[in-house]
Amino acid sequence: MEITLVLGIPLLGGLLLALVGHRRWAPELNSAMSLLTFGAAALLTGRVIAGGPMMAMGEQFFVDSFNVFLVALTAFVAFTTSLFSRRYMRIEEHHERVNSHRLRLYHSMYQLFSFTMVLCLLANNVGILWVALEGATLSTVLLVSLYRTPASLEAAWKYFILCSVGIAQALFGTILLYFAAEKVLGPGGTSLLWTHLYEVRHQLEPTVLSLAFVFLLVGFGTKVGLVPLHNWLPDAHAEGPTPVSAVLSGLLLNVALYAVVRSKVLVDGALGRNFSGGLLMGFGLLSVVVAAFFLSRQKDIKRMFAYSSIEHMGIMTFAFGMGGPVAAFAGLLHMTVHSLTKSAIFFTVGHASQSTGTQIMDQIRGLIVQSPTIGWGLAVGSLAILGMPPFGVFTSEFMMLTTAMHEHSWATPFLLIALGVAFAAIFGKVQPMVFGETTAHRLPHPPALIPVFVHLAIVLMLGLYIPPYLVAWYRQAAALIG
Amino acid sequence: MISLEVSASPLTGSLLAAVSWLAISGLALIPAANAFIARRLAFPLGALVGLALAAFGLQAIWLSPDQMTLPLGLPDLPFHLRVDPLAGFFLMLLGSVSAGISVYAAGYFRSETVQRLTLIALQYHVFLASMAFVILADDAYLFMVAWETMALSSYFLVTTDHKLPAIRSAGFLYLLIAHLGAIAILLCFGVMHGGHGDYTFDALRAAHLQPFWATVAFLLAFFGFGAKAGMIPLHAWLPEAHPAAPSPVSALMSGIMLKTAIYGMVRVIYDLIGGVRWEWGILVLIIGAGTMLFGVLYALMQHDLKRLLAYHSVENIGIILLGLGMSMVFIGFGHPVAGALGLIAALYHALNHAVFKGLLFLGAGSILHATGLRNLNDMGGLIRTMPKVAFYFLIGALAISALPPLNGFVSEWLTFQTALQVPILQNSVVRSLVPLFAATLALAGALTAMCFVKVYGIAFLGQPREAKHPAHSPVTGRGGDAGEMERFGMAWLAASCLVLGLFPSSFLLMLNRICAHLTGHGLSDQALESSWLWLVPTSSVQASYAPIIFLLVIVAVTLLTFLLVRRFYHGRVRFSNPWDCGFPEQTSRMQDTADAFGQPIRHVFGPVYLMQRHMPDPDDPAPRFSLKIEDRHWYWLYLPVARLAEYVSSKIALLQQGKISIYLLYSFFTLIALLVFVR
Amino acid sequence: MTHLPGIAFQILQSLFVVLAAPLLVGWLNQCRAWLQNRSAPSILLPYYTLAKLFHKDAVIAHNASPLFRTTPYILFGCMWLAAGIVPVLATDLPFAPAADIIALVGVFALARVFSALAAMDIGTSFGGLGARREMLIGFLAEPAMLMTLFTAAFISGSTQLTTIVETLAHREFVIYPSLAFAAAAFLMVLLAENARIPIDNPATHLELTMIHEATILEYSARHLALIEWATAIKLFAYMTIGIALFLPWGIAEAGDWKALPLAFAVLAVKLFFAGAGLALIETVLAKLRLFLAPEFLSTAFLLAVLGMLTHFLVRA
Amino acid sequence: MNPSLASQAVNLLAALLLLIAFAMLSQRRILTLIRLFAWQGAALAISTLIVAYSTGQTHLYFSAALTVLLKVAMIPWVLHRLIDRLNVRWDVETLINIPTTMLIGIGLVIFAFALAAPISQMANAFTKSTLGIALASVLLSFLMMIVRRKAVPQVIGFLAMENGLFFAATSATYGMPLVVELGVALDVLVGTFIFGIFFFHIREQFDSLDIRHMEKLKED
Repeated sequence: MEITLVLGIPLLGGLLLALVGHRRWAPELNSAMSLLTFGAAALLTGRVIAGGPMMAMGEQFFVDSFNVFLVALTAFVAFTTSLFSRRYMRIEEHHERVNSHRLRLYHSMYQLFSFTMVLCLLANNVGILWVALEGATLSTVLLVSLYRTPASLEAAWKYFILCSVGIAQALFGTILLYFAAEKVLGPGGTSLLWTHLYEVRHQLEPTVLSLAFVFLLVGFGTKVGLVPLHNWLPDAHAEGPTPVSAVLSGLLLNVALYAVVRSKVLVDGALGRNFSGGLLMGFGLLSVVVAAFFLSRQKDIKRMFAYSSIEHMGIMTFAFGMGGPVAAFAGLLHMTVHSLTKSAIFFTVGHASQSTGTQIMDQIRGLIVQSPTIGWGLAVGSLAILGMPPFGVFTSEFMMLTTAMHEHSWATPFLLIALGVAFAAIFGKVQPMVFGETTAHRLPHPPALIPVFVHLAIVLMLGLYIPPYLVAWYRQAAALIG
Repeated sequence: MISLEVSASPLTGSLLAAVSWLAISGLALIPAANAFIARRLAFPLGALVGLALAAFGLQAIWLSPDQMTLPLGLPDLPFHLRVDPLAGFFLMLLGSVSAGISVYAAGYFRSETVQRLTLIALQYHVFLASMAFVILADDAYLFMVAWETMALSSYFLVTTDHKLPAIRSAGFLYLLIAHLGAIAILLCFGVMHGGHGDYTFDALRAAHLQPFWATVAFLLAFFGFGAKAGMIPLHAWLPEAHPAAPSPVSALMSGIMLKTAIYGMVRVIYDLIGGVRWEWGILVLIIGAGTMLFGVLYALMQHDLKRLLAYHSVENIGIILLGLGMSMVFIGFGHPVAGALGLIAALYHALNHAVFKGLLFLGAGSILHATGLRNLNDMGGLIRTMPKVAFYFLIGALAISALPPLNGFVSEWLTFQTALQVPILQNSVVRSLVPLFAATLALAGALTAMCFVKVYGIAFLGQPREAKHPAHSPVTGRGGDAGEMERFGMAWLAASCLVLGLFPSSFLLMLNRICAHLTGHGLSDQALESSWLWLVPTSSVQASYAPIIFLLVIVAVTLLTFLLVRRFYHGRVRFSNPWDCGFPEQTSRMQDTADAFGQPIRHVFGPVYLMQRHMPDPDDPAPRFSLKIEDRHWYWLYLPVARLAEYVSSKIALLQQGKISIYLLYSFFTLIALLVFVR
Repeated sequence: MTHLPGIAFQILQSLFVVLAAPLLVGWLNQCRAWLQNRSAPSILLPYYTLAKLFHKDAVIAHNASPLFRTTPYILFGCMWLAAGIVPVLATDLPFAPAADIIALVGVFALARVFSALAAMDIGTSFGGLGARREMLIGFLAEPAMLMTLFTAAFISGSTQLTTIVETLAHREFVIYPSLAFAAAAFLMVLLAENARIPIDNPATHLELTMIHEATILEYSARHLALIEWATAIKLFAYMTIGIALFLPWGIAEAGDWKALPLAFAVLAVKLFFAGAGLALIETVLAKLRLFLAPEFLSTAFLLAVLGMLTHFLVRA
Repeated sequence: MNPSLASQAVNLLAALLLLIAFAMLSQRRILTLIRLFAWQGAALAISTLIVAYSTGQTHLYFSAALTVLLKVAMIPWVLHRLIDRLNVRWDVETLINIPTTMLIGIGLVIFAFALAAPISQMANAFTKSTLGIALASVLLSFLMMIVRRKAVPQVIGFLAMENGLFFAATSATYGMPLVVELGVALDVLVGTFIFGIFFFHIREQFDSLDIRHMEKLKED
């Protein structure tokens, strides 16, 4: 029931807004739909906490402790982002960067995007997951090019080509998976269902599965933004409207990573951990280090934070690669805090670039003078994302690092150096934007900053105190991932 | 959980104190009437809390350790709190010194705008609370959280006047180095942990390390905490950041925050790692001596008062490190008693430095408020406009110059006494090495005296150098001397300078208790049973010092002389212009400037500095002499590292050339490579 | 350890030092005059000068601060205190334990700091110049002094001047190489600290060269008298310290009063020769340029450190 | 039809598929490319039919029909219209010259076969070599996307890749579950339309479909 709601509302919203998305009150409708989705997700979460995992629609959809909290998180961030996009898009309209047609496209696609996200998370069928993930690309690609500027078109084109090609590899992986599963489960629908695959994962053919995992990793990894498959990410984040950047960083990457982890668990069953784990750790480490060094060269603010997303995805990938209860816990926690913090940062960044009329960091100065809330939001958000206590990002990084120190001590120097470099880079660029003589102007509409501080407050809380039920929840999920 | 039956215990007490600091900072956020709160209420309350904390700390020194856990933090690592004598001592330091500074701040910040003031009050008390938690923390996670929160809050305080580019860059450098240090500390915890148990300090204590890993942990801790303490070569942030902050904050940072780094060092090296080795001590001695000399030599070159004081903080950290190093050497060679003496000297100096450096920074703040000047070369004759500040500042200056009978002398005296214990060492090289460090300490002491003669003589004595002395302060609009609150704060610290200088033996007992608890050995009984008058480190035959008697005698004879002179000779006095050496046009510009005062030092220690001098050419109508002194460390350490990072990133940037075909190629190769790898 | 005769003796000795100090200066000047074959002034001249100065009216600059006026008394007090610590006639000084050699150096430093501050108080160009040079000499001489004292302290295993002297006086006569180094260093420090040639010339007022004199230019009358007197005491104290450290024989033991006269005689003889020697040095040496002073004193510092090292390496 | 015959037929079609892939790799003329793509789709459809017929997997008929509808009729028609409207006829020069590309392609085929060999052993009755061929054609299309410089051929390459995947799906495993195939088909369709939209946008921005205009976003 709840599952239908969670899936149905955004789909409905998408269709609805495709018709009325250009109206004056479309943004409110958008937020309302997102709110409803969030409510449904909350219900669903409640059900799962109470009654444990559940299936729906003939096993095509399922919820377990791993994906349910991601559903909740996704719905929540989608909702807050829609609140932010309300004001943001109004201001964009006021600056005449978008017209009503594009707004219609935007709103409808926004809903469809969140639909594909939850579909991806809830799908029990690997094929459907694949379809949904490709659908996510399709629904966002036109948003990335919403402004129709040369740069945005280029970004969108790269995004489209690279992600489609990548996802095609994932499809081949899926086929191989099916190929292997069919031998055990026999032909027909069931042999692509996660739930069934898990049960038989020890009997699956190792050679096929290793091949399949490679294809899946390359495919989904492209979407996660693992180096060297990451090249679409900074462009797409920098050129699209900021709400889109926020959901891309905050949700899409998470969901893609979710797919990777799911397939990892499957392959671990067949081949033992160190095969997939090794690959993930390698990709993760590479992403962290490379992204950290990219950071210091950025001129465009959104591009910089896009790279920081790559870095954090690398951290999570590394954590999941290490495996084990603590590392997996850290990975999940990091998923949560990163998507909250990063989306909050993008909210402030969006308003900052609106109030200064540019995304070039050298021209953004003294935000704190013009609008203290934007300034403080950006400063605090960046410090949080840099792993400064008492924010939650530090919590997960602490757990991850301490685990790495005695399980893979060779990796820790690289990680720490990367963290140091990233700190110097990001902080060195954020500080002058926040402080100093201002270049900002008043915004035509008041900025939407409640979402920012709500997110940051949650992250702060997670840094000092993780509620018990959340802990239990993470623990179950971690146990599931192994 | 916090249970009420132990609510009297120092641990709960200090926890409550820290929490109430947080509460005060929360109070400052109340939009309604936060003008009143921030202006009148916040800082005095903070001072009271500080006093309470000091009391609890003092109490904790004499009690056995006490632990508790809070239902916060990581799922399987809740916040652990612990108070033992060492923590108690530092809590007392934090509380008592911050009390004085807060009172001062209450007066000092009056003239700020409400918005800024609210912000300052908030960050200020978060800063205090985080320092308290650093000292209370008993597990790696809480420690790191408090540690970084401390860095963060102080960073925002430093950048209060963020419109000045210099201050921004100072803040950046500060937070960056602090963060790198924190990373090192985190790594150190990881090394100590060694892969079993959790991250409570008890577990870390219990973990047994190979000598190699112990040394690695030591190095990480030493440099991690050293970065915060401002020891070379990681000191570069300190002379930038401390002057940048508002003066009470500078006082907090120099006076207290650096000491938390010392606390961390002692806690980790003596307590958690344990098994101190004498080689470590040698390293600490070398770095300490270097830091000390570097600090004082560069201080002598400064003409910005607060910058000068900041460099002196570097120097004093060096002195503390000397004490620590000696104690490590002695302990490493199996002479815990002498080791205890060294540790006591170090801790005592930490306390002393907190007091007098705080006092000096407050004095500098008052000067800044009254005249708007930071450049010594423009000051002069302030003793006439602000006599009270001049008096307190004099006490501070004498104290930091290690002159008897004030407190600075006592701790340096103890350090010397430690050095004089070397005959008991077996290793003859080390035996002859340690006194050399004592020699450098003597040199540094004398140089400090010279530097503060310069500061006091230039700032307070003589005549105003530039005519731009405003009669009324540009900041407060109040002319002349500092206000009551300010004066009270300074008086508190000045009084503590005297007390620490005059009753050292009672503090010696206190510190001895700490050492006994930390290293298992205290001083000899003969040292302890001597009366409160006498400071006796080892035995009265070897050495003793009685500041009270000293003071009494010196006062007595001086008064006696005075009375005799008065009694037997007439007191006729004529006032006239100073003697002009037959050169009638004496202007105040002819006085020595701060830079001129440093000139002999530049001459003697020329190679130490990186100087750029501009000599005025002979037929220059308005001749100006300009001098720029730079820190060599920039050129051999900081800039190369920055360039390396820049180079690497420029190479990595070649990955991304915008060609979609290339990107596809990446994916392609990744795929192929992985497939090959799998086969 | 404190008992009445002890205290009585303490006071006696310090009074003796204070009163006898100008005599030493007089003797020094006399020797110098002879060596430079001038007709020597009376040996009591310093006393006359002091008396004359005490009778004059004090002239003080308008902008003199209280610090300026109290400094002379503080200086005098410091020196008096020093005179109380140094075992001149006997080692039975109940007050001595209150301040060991480190504190002694501290006292001298205190005096130096105050005189330098006073010099800068009026704000004439000479005052600053003098203060700067004074401190320059000071920061170089102080460590050297401390190191020489440490050498002695290491030998006798104590930093109490009285204890040091007792132990040194009680050993059979052997030349300690370390003590030899220390003695040389100490002599150099003595010359520097007491504004003697080759570092400074107490008899000059040439602004290019003067150091100590520049700091007291503004003083007159009784203030000047006190300062001069304090300087004399300082010289006396330094010489007696040197004597006590390097030729301590004949000094009276704790509490035996019969040895006192002998000790007194011995001291007189020692001072007689020491003064002559000092005068000789001052005559034969030429004054160094100001910037050779650091080299001179760093040599002293090195000698002192060398002495200490030899003590450890040679165990002697 | 007896299995051996069927398998031979399927293998023949597989070979055809691969051949067409090579042809596309070497072909410069866009119209021809589209035609080739259509042929590939036809071959795919036929092979699907055969598999469907000989294994009695009914839903494969459906997917065969889908293939014909989409890949033989619809998409080629759309592309045709597009290039008429945008009049881009030629993809003049490729990044790497054709012969080299062919050599690389042959290398890829060998690699693909080597990779698929162990799996093919366990493959079902009569489609032993098909998996390798499918993988090979996927890689070839990938290569094509890399070397082409105009937007349209890149897209055709992408669609050809989808063909290869479909072929793998149908022949190696008797087709994915229907819902999946539907989804995939939907994505392909939507994707093509979006590509179409893009062509116009790109065209109006850069008045050319040459992707060398789109190399502005980079690190410098």
